[in-house]
Amino acid sequence: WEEPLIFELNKSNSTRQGFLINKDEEIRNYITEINIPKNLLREEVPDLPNLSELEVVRHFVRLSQMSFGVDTGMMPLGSCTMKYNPKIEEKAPEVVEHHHPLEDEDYVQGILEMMYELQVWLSEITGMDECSLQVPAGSAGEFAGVLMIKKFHEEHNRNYKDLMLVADTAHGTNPASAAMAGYKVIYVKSNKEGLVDINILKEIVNDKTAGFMLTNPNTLGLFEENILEISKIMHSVNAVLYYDGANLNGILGVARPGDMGFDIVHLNLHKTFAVPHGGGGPGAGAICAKGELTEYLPYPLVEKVNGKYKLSKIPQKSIGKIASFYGNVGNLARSFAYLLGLGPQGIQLIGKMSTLATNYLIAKLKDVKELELIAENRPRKHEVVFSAKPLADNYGVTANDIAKALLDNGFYAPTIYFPPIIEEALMIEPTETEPKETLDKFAEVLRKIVEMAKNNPDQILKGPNNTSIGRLDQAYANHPSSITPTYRVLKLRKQGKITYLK
Amino acid sequence: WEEPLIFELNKSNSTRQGFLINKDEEIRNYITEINIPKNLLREEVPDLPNLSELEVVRHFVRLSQMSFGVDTGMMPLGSCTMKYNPKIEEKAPEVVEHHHPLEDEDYVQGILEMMYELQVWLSEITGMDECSLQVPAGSAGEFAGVLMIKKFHEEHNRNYKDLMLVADTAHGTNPASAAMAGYKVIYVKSNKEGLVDINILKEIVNDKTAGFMLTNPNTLGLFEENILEISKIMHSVNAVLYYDGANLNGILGVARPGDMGFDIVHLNLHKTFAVPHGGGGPGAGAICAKGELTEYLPYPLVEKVNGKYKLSKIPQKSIGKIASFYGNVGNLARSFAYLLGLGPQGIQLIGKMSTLATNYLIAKLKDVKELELIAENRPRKHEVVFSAKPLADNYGVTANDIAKALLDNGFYAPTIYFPPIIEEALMIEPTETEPKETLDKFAEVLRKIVEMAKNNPDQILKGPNNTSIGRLDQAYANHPSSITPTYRVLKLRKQGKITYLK
Amino acid sequence: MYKHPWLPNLGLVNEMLKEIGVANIDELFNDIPAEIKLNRLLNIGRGKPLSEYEIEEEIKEKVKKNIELSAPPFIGAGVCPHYIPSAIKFIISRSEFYTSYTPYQPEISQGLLQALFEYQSLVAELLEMEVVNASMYDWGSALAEAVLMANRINGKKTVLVPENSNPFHKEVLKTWIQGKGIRIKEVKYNKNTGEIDLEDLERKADDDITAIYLQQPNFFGIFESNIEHVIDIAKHKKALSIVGVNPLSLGLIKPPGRYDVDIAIGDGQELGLPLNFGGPLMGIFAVKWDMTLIRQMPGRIVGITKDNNGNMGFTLILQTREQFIKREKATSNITTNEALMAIANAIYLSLLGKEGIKELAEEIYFRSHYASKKLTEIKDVSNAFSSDFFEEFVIKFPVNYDIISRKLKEKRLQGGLRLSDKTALFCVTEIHDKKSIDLLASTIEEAIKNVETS
Amino acid sequence: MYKHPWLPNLGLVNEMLKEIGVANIDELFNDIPAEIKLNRLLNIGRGKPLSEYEIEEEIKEKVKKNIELSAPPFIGAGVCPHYIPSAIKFIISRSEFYTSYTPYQPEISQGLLQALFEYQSLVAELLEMEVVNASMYDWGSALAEAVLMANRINGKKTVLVPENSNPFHKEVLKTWIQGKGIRIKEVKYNKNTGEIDLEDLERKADDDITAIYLQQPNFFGIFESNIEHVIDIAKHKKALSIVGVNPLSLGLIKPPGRYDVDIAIGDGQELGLPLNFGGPLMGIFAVKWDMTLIRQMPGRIVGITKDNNGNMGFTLILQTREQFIKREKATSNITTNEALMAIANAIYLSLLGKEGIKELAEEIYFRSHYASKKLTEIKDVSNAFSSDFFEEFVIKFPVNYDIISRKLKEKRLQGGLRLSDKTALFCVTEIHDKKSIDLLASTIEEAIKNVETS
Repeated sequence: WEEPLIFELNKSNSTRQGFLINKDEEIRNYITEINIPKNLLREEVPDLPNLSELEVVRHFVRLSQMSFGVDTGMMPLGSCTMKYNPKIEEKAPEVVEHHHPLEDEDYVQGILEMMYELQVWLSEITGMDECSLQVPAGSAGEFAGVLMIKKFHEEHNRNYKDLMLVADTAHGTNPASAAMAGYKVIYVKSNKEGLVDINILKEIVNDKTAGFMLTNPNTLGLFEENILEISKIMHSVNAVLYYDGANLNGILGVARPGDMGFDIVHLNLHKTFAVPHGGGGPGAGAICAKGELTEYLPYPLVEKVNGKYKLSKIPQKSIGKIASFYGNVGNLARSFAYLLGLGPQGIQLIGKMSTLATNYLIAKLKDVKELELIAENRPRKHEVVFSAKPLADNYGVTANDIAKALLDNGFYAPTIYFPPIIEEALMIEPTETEPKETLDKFAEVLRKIVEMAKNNPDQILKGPNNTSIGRLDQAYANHPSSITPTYRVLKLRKQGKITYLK
Repeated sequence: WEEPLIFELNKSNSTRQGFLINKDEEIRNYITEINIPKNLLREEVPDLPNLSELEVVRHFVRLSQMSFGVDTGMMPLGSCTMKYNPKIEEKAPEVVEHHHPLEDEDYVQGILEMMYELQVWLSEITGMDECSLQVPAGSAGEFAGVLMIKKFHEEHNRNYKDLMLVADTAHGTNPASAAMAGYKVIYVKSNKEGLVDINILKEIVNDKTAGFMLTNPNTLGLFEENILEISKIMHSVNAVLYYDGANLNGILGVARPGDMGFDIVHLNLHKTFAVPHGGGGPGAGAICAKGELTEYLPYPLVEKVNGKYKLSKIPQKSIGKIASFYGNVGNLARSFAYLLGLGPQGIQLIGKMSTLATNYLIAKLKDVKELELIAENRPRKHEVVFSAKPLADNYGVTANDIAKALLDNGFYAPTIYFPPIIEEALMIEPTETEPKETLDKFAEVLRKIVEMAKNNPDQILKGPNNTSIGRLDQAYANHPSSITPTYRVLKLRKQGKITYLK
Repeated sequence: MYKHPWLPNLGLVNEMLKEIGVANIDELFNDIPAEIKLNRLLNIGRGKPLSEYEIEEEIKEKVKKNIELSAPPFIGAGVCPHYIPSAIKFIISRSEFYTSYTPYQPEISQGLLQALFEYQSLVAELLEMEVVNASMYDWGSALAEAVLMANRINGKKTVLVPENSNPFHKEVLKTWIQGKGIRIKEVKYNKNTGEIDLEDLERKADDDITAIYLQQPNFFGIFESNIEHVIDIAKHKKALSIVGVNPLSLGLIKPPGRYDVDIAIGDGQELGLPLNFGGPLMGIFAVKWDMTLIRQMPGRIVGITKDNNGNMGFTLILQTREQFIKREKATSNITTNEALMAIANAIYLSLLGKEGIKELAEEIYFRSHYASKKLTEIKDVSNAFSSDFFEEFVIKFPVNYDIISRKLKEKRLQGGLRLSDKTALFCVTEIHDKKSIDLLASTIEEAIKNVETS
Repeated sequence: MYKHPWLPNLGLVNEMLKEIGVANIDELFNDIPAEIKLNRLLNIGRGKPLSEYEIEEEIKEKVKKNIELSAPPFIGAGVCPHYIPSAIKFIISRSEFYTSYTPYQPEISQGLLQALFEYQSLVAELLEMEVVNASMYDWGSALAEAVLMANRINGKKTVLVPENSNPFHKEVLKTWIQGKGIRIKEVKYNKNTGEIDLEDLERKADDDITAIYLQQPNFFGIFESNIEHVIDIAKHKKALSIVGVNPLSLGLIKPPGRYDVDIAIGDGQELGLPLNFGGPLMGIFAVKWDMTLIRQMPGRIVGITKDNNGNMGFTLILQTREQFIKREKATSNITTNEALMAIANAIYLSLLGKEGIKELAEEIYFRSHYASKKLTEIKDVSNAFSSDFFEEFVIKFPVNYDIISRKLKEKRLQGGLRLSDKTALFCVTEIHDKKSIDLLASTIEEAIKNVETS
C-alpha cells in the first residue's frame, strides 16, 4: 500500500490540532503582552500540517508497517551487529529520562553511579584502563580517538607525525575520522589471506606515522593473528594503535583489545551492547584508553569522591568535549541493563556463540560455488564476506540483485559492496541471537536465490516484488533537476520558484 | 506471509527459555524439599514451547502485523463504536496497576477517588441517580440489569412477572441476558419506520411484563421518538424500562436516558468512553439506576465517608457481585482520562459529531440505489444500516461479499446481517473520530464496490485478495471430523487418540 | 470550541451539513422530543477540556494519593503479584492487537486469531484438556458460567461448593445463578488438614446435584489430595465435575485433565497480568473432548480451517452457540471478553516454556514455605492447617489480627487477608524477596510482643 | 550455562559444530594467539546473569538513588523540559522503527524513509530553508560540523563566535575543529541589552573568517535584533553565515530562511524529546538551496524518487558525499545519527500544527516572563539584560547564588544555571505552573532575606 505525505492528509484544509496547549489563564492575566520587536516577529505561520491525533498516529503506524526491524526478521547487515534488543532494556531509561544534565549532582546519584559502573565494566571488557562515555556513536568515538592521538603527539612535540594508517579492509569511517582530525590517510593493503600484510606495513611505517586504525576481527570477519607484531611495529615508532570496536562482538569475552597491544579503543554500544539501532540512531559509544593516553580522553568522566559520584574527572590533557553533555546517557542505561542480564558467564558466550553462528552459516553454504570466500580455511568471527563475482560475471546477477531477492524472501539484506577489496561483496553478520532455525532458513533462501540467478536471472533482476515499492531510481533521486530533499522543494519547484540546483 | 504456530518454531527441540526465573539461593538453602504428596505431582511437563525471547517477540510482532485495528484504519463496525483511543489513556492504568484489590483502603485512596468521580460523572451523563462500576463488559451489565429487575419484582411480590420484552432490533445479548436471568423473551416488532410499534407494544404489555430492554437510538441508528409514551406504557404495569448503552454515542451530551424515562442503564465504556477494544476485550462497563432501583445495584460502590473514600457502599437489596472484585478498574482509568480530556464542552460534541458523520456518510451514498435504507428521511444517530438486498437479488453479491471487498480496500468491514430485520444488512458506524477525508474515501470505495458488484461480480465473489489469506471455509472449521479448537486436538488426532467429536 | 485533538471535523461542520442538506446539527436531532433534550453542559471533568499535560497531572495526582508499599503485598485470595516480563506489555501494546476488536472478519485478522488459538492451545497443554475458550471475565464468572452450563446439560438445580473454595468466586456464583433458581450447598472441610471433608461431600451429594466444584489448591492454598474420589462421586451422581485451578501450580502438580474432569476453570491473572486492583482479570474455561460439553460451552473459540486455496487459516468456530445467532437460546450472553489478556497469557507461557513453569512453581513453593516457616517460628504462631500448600497459606496468631495489621501499616506493608479474629491468609510469590519476608516476620513478631508486654 | 533468554543456540552447540566440522568452539578461535586469550571470566555485572526481575530491581534502585524534584528543573542552557505527547513514545517504540537501521535497502524501508523525509520537510517549513539533513548528534556537533563545512568551502581558518552563544556548544566546537587548525575568535556582547556587539563584530570580521555564528535567541534567551546586519557582514567578508535557533521560538519569530542565512542549526530536543540527562539530543542542520552548500553538507538526506513502475518512493540521496563511498574525502564521518529522535520531532511538529506551535511559543513566552517578573519583584533582584527574551533569562541577585542554590535544594528545587557569583540563567516553559514558579520566587526571596537578617 501507499501512504500520502503528512502534508497531504488534511485535504479539507480544516483547523485541527493533535494536542492541546495547556494555557494558564492566571499567568495570561498577569502577562498580557508580547513585547518582541515587530521586525523580529514571524510574518507567516510555518506551513505545518493541521491534524487530529488519530491522523498523526495512524499515519506513522502505517509508515512503521512499511519498515523492517530485528523484531520482524533477521537483519544480517555485516558490521552492524543487528542483534536482538531485550525488551527489559526499555525500563532502563527511566533512570535518566526526567533529569536535566546540569542538575545538582546530589539529585542524580543514581545516574552517575550507573555511568561509573559502566565506565568500569567497559574498561574491564576491553582491557583498557579508563573509558569515557562522551561519544554519542561509533564514528564520534573514532574521531575522539584520532584527536587523542593527535594531541598526544603534539604534547610530545611530534607534530611531524601527520600520517594515519588505515587497513584497506577498514570501515569508511576510519579514514573519514582521520581526515576530519587533519591527518593524511595511508591505506595498508591486505595480503591474500585478507589480513594486514606485515611486510607492507613494515615498509610503510616510519617516523611520520601517527597511528594505525585497525579493527580486529577485521571486516572480513578474520582475526588479525599477527596483532602482537603489528603492535610492536607501531610502538617502535611511537605510533598509537587504535582499535575500532565495531567488530568486537565476535571475540567478546574471548580476547580483549587491551591485551593485544591496542592503546585506544572505541565501542559501539548500539552494536555490541544491544542498544536498538532506531532506524539509524541514536546510538551510544565509549572511548577507552590505556596508560598515558587516558589523560587525553574527552571529559567529563564520573569519579567517586568520598562515596559520592561526581562528573568532575577531567583528564589532564583532555581533547575536550565531543558532545554537548555526557553522551547518549539514555542509551547507556540500556547497555547497563543488557550487561546486568549477561553477567560474567553470559558475556563470555557472546563472542563464542556469534562466531559459532557465522561459521555454521558458512558451513551450510560451503558447497555453493558461486559464493566465493577469501582464505576459506580460516574460521570467521562475527561475520563473513562472500563474493558473488561468479554470478555477476556469468549471469549478470550482482550483489545488489541478491540483496533485493533476499528482501523478497522475508530477510533484510547483508551489507553489500563492502569491504571494497572484495568484488560483489555480501557481508553477512548473523549475531548470536538468531536461532539456528533462522540461520538454516537464511542459508536455504540464499541457496535458492543463487539457483534462480543461474536458471532464471531475469526474475531476480526485476525484484524486489514483495516490498511496498519496486526497485528505486537512484539517478532520478540525485539529478539536479529532480532532486527533492524536502516537501518545501517540491512545492517551490511546482510554483516555479526554484529550478535546477546549482 | 505466514507465521508458523508457536509450537512449531523450535524445530531443533533445544532447551530455550524466554525469561529467567529469579532464584533465591538463601531461601533454597533454608527450604530444601518439596513435600507435595507424590500422587499429586505432575508426571509429564506440560508441552509448552521452549523459545528464546527473540523468537517469542518476533512471532507475536508478526502476528500483530496480520491484524487490523483502529490505529491502522477505519473500522466501521456498527454498534461497536470503534472510535480512536487517545494515547494519553495509556498513562492512566498506572493508578491501579500495582495495587491489590484487597489492600487496606488507606493505601488506595487515589484509585477510590477516581472510581468515585467516575460513578458521579456517569450518573450525570446518563441522568441516573447512581452507577456501579462492577460490570466488566456490556453484556455483564445487561445481565446485572435484568437481575435487578428480577429481584425488584421479587421484593415487591411480583414473581408472576416472567416476561421480558425485547425490541426485534435489539442486540442479541439482550435476549441472551434475559434468558440467563430466567426470563421468557417476547420480541416487540418494529414498525415500517424501524421504530418500536406502539400499537403492538400496547397489545403485548400486560401484568406479566417484567421489563422492556431497549436501546435508543436503536440498532438502525434511529431515535425512538415515542420513548416517553413507551415509558408510560411500561410503568403503567410496573414494568422496568431498561436502556442498553451500546448505542449511547450518537446522543451523548444531547439527551440522557434518565430524562427519557429509563430506570436502568448499562454503559459500555469500551465503546462510548474510548477504552481500546483489545481484540475482543477487556472492556469495562457501568450499571446505573434511578430511584428505588438503585438499591439493587451490584456492590460494592465507592462512597465518601468523612473525607475518606471507602468501598463500603452496599445497596440494601443488591443483587450481589458480578465480578470477583470491582470490575475492570484498569480500563475505568482509561475512561477517566478520556472524560477529563473531553470536559463538559467536549462531551456534548460527541453525540453531535458522531451523528453528523453518520448522516454525512448517508448523504454521500444517497444516490447509490443498490444500498437501500429503511425510513430514509429520518436522520440517523451513531450508525446507519443499509440493505444490499438489490445486489444480492440481482447480482448474487451479498453483504458478506461486500464486507470482504472492503477488506481489500484498506477498510475493516461493517457489522453484517444485523439487525436481522434488515435483509443483507450493512451496519455502519463511522464515529466522531474519523476525519471527513476518511468518510469520503469510504463512501467512494463502497460506491466502487457496488459498481464492481454490478459489472464484475465474480471478482468480488473471489475476494478478499489483499489479505494474508483467502476466504475461509466455515464448514470445515466446524465439522465434527475436522474441528480443531487447540493444537492438542491436532496432535491427538494425528496420533489417532481422538476421532470424530461426539 | 473550534478544535479538539479527538474531533477532526469541528472545522468542517458547515461543509458536511451542506452535503446532508440541513442547516445545523440540531436538525439532525429533530426526532428527539424537546422535553428530553439536555440543553445544558454536563457537569463532568474539570469544567473544560483538559490538555494532555493536564490529564497527566491529574493521573499523577491520583497515583500520589495512593501509597506505595515498601514490599509487594502479602495478600492474594486468588490474585497474586508476579513479575511480568517486559515483552508482554510491549506486544499487547501493538496497535494491531490493542485497537482491534473481535475478529468477525477472519481474513484480515489472522494474526489475532492465531494468537488466540495459541492461547487456547497453550492453556490446553497446561491443563491437559482439549478445548479452551478464548476467555471469560474472571475466575468468578467462569465458575458461574460452568454451573449454568451444568444446569443446561442436566437440568438439575443444586451445586455443591466446598467451604474451602474462594469466597469471592462464590459471591459471583451466587449472583449469577439466582435467575435460574440454582441453589448452592456448601461442603465442609477438615479443620485439621484444610482439605475437603469427603464424608460431608458424600452426604450432600444427592440426586439433584448439577455439579460438584472443587478448587485445587483450595482457597487456603492447600493441596486437595482426593480429587479422584470427588470426581467419582460426581460421575456416580451424574453431575458434572468442575475443578478450579491456580495455573502456575500446574508446574508442579497433576493437571485437571488427568482426573478426567468435565470443566476446568481458573484465572489467567497469574500468567503475566498486573494486579490492576482486581480487573481486568482473565477467566480460564476448558472442557474435555465431548460434544455435549463443547456445544454447551460459553464464550468464543478459535479453530483451524482452510482458505479457498487450501492454506491453513483460523476462524471463530461454533458460533451457532452464541447470542448473535441464538439470541435467548445462546449458551451465554458474553461477547466482549478478555482477549488481550489471553494473548498476554499466551506470551507469558511461551516465554516460560516447559522448564520455566516448573522452576517458577518451585520458586513460589520455596518462598511461600520459607515465609510460612519464618512466621511460625514466632512464639505462639502456627499454621492453621497441616496439609501441604502452594503460594498461599493460613497462619494462626495468638493476638487479634487487627493489631498485627495496624503494625504492618506503620511499615507500609500489606499483610494477609483476615479470615477470622486470629487467622489470616498470606500470599508469597517469586517477587517477595527474603528481606521483605523477614521484615514481615519481624514486624509481626514485634506486634505480638507489644501486646504481650503491654 | 545451558540456557539464557538471549542465546537461543546454547543447546545446539554440538550439532552446529558437527556441521562446521570442528570439535569445539575453541577451535574457531585457534587463530588467536594463546597469550592474548582471556581464559577467565570478566568481572562485570553482579557476578551472574540476572533475571529480568533482578535487572528491573537494579534499575529501580538507581531511580531511587536519584532525587525526584518537587517541580520541573528551572535550568535550561539549551536543553529544556517540555510536555511530551504520549503519541510520540508510542510511535517511536514500534519495532519496525525502533529495531531497524539506516535504510540501506530502500524498498523494504519506505516507511522509515518517508518518516525521515517528513522530518526534513517539517523542519524545512519551520526554518523556511530548503534542505535539512536527517540529523546530527546535537546542537554542539551541528555547530562544529557547520564550521568544518565552511572551512571545506572557503578554506579559511577563523570562525567568529559571540560570547553570548551557548558555552557548551562552544566547547564541542573547540574540540572538533582542533584537528583542522581552525581558530575561534570570540565576539563581545552588549552588557546592557545582552545582544551581540556589532561594532566588535565588525572589528573582528577580517578576511580570514570562514564563518560567523550567531545564536537566536542567544544563550541568555535574548532576541538578537540585528541579524540582517550580521548576515551582511558575513556576505561582505565572503564568510558563511551560521545561525543557531531554538526551534520552538520560531512559533513567534522570523525563521532563519527569511534572513537568507547559509546554514541553520539547532537542537530538536525541545520538539518532543525528554531531557535524558543530556542525551540523546538531536542536531538540526539545514542549508539553503545552493549546490555548493548541499554538496558539502554532512549527514544523511532522504529524497523523493521513483520506482521501476513510476511510483513515488523515497531513498537516501547524495550518498556520494558520505564516508562509505568517499572515505577520507567524505563531508563528515557521521553514520549512526539520531534518526529515531528525528521521527519524534516529526510527530511532535505534526501534532502541534500551524496554530499549536504559535500557541505553545506564546505560552512559553508568557510563563517565562511571569517568572522573570515574579523574581524581579523581589527586592534588589533584577533582570541582567534589557532586551526581550524567550524561555530563558538571566537574573541578577543581591547575594551569592550559591546561597540561593542551597536554599532551593532544601525544597528539592533545581534553580537556574550559575553564570557568575550573582547571576544565573533560568528556564521556564509550559510545564512550569504558576504554583511552582511562585514557590521558586518565594524560596529565593526567603534565601535573600535570610542573608540580610543574619
